[in-house]
Amino acid sequence: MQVRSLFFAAYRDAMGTGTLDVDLPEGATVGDLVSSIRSRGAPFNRLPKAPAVAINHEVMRGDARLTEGDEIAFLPPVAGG
Amino acid sequence: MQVRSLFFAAYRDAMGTGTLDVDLPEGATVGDLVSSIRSRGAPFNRLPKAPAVAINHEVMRGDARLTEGDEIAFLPPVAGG
Amino acid sequence: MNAPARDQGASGYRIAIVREIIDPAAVLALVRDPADGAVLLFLGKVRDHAEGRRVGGMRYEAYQPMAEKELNAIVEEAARQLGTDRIVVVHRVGDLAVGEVSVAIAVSSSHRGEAYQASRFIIEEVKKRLPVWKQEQYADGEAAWVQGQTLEAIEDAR
Amino acid sequence: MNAPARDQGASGYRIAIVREIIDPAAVLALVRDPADGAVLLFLGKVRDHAEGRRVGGMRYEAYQPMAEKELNAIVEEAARQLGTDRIVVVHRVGDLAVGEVSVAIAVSSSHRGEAYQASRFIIEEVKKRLPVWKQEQYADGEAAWVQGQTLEAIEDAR
Repeated sequence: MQVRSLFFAAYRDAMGTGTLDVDLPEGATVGDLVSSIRSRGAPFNRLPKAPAVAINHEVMRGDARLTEGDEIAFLPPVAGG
Repeated sequence: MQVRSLFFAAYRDAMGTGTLDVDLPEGATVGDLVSSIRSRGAPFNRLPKAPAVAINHEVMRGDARLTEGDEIAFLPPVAGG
Repeated sequence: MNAPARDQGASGYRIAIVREIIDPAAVLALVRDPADGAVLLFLGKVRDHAEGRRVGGMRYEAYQPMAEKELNAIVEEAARQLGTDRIVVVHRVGDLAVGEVSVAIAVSSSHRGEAYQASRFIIEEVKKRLPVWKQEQYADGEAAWVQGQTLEAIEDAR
Repeated sequence: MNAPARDQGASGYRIAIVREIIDPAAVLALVRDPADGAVLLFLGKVRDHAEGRRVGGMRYEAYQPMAEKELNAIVEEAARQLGTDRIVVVHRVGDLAVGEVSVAIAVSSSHRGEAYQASRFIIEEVKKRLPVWKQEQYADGEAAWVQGQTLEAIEDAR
């Protein structure tokens, strides 16, 4: 299956991109996605091992399972207002 | 000596006037002024016996002494804002 | 509305008792400071009802020189608490229609905590200490002075 | 600024994430109600300094669809607490100059107590929960993302 990763703010600056489509085996979790991204090497290994994530706009834990077409946003610490 | 009494809001409505100049003996207090006003009879006896007062824009007690030319404001309960 | 500029306290804040309509944007403009991160504007307005009765308007009356003096004292206290003098308070008198602003309090501050604190302090003190009275003008043509707080008791409590 | 009308919650409040300059008067106009006696407007602004460094501006970035969803949730919670839906929250994104408004929160209420409570609740939650980031643009040409709060921890705490 394919999912879409989004990187914001400091994460986007570190990754050099705001979007990354990733192929994963069925049943993969957020943690698996993070490992897959980090395994690409520099600069992707700069993604923290357990970043805050939202799946389809909902904050989720690292053990949440992904499904085809999910939008996974990696969210640096927020500072709105 | 002469002092000036000011009546506001409900007190002015009750007294039928906003201003009243009153002659008092030297050394008279706020309490004496109130008695003098009330002794004029209707409608002036509708002034409470111990109303809140300000002398020259400063809230004072009933035992405060008056001096020539003082402005004594009788202040109904306030409701600003 | 030029009135807020009329009485400027020693420490830079401004207060005014005005007869004209209060323009919130003009009040806000008076507290603008590039060092500040938070602005709070409180507006008291005339409501269309009071204790189940329809209200058509409100008549505000002030003992103006004393109200200005007391307003200055309140704002000075707030400025000391807040550590900023970027405060504007404008109170209106005369005949107000429903929805019109009776009091505007603008506070600008480096951080939001003090702005909320000072704004709340000022409106509570205004209601307790300002020699201002208001008369509800009911839709049926009657009118009544709003029951208020006795000034004397407040002073005794200090 | 027509944007605040864009996303109107089921219960009547309005939220928006906008790129255009926020006009406080326009935000205030959206919460007007003749039944209300108190209006509170909070404005967050870009300050000219941060930890001793001169700041020339601030770049705000949002994960827009999620920020709108979260803002709606915050305002719904505030409306339940307050018992009024007369709330407007507008958050700006993009490049802001010093003194420009980054967030405006207007609350209109029958009485002032709830207005202060709801306003404060909303700004605190906005800072904790909204997927928004800001980068300080220093006067010397450097820039740095402002250290924020981890979203995950907040969610765990619920």
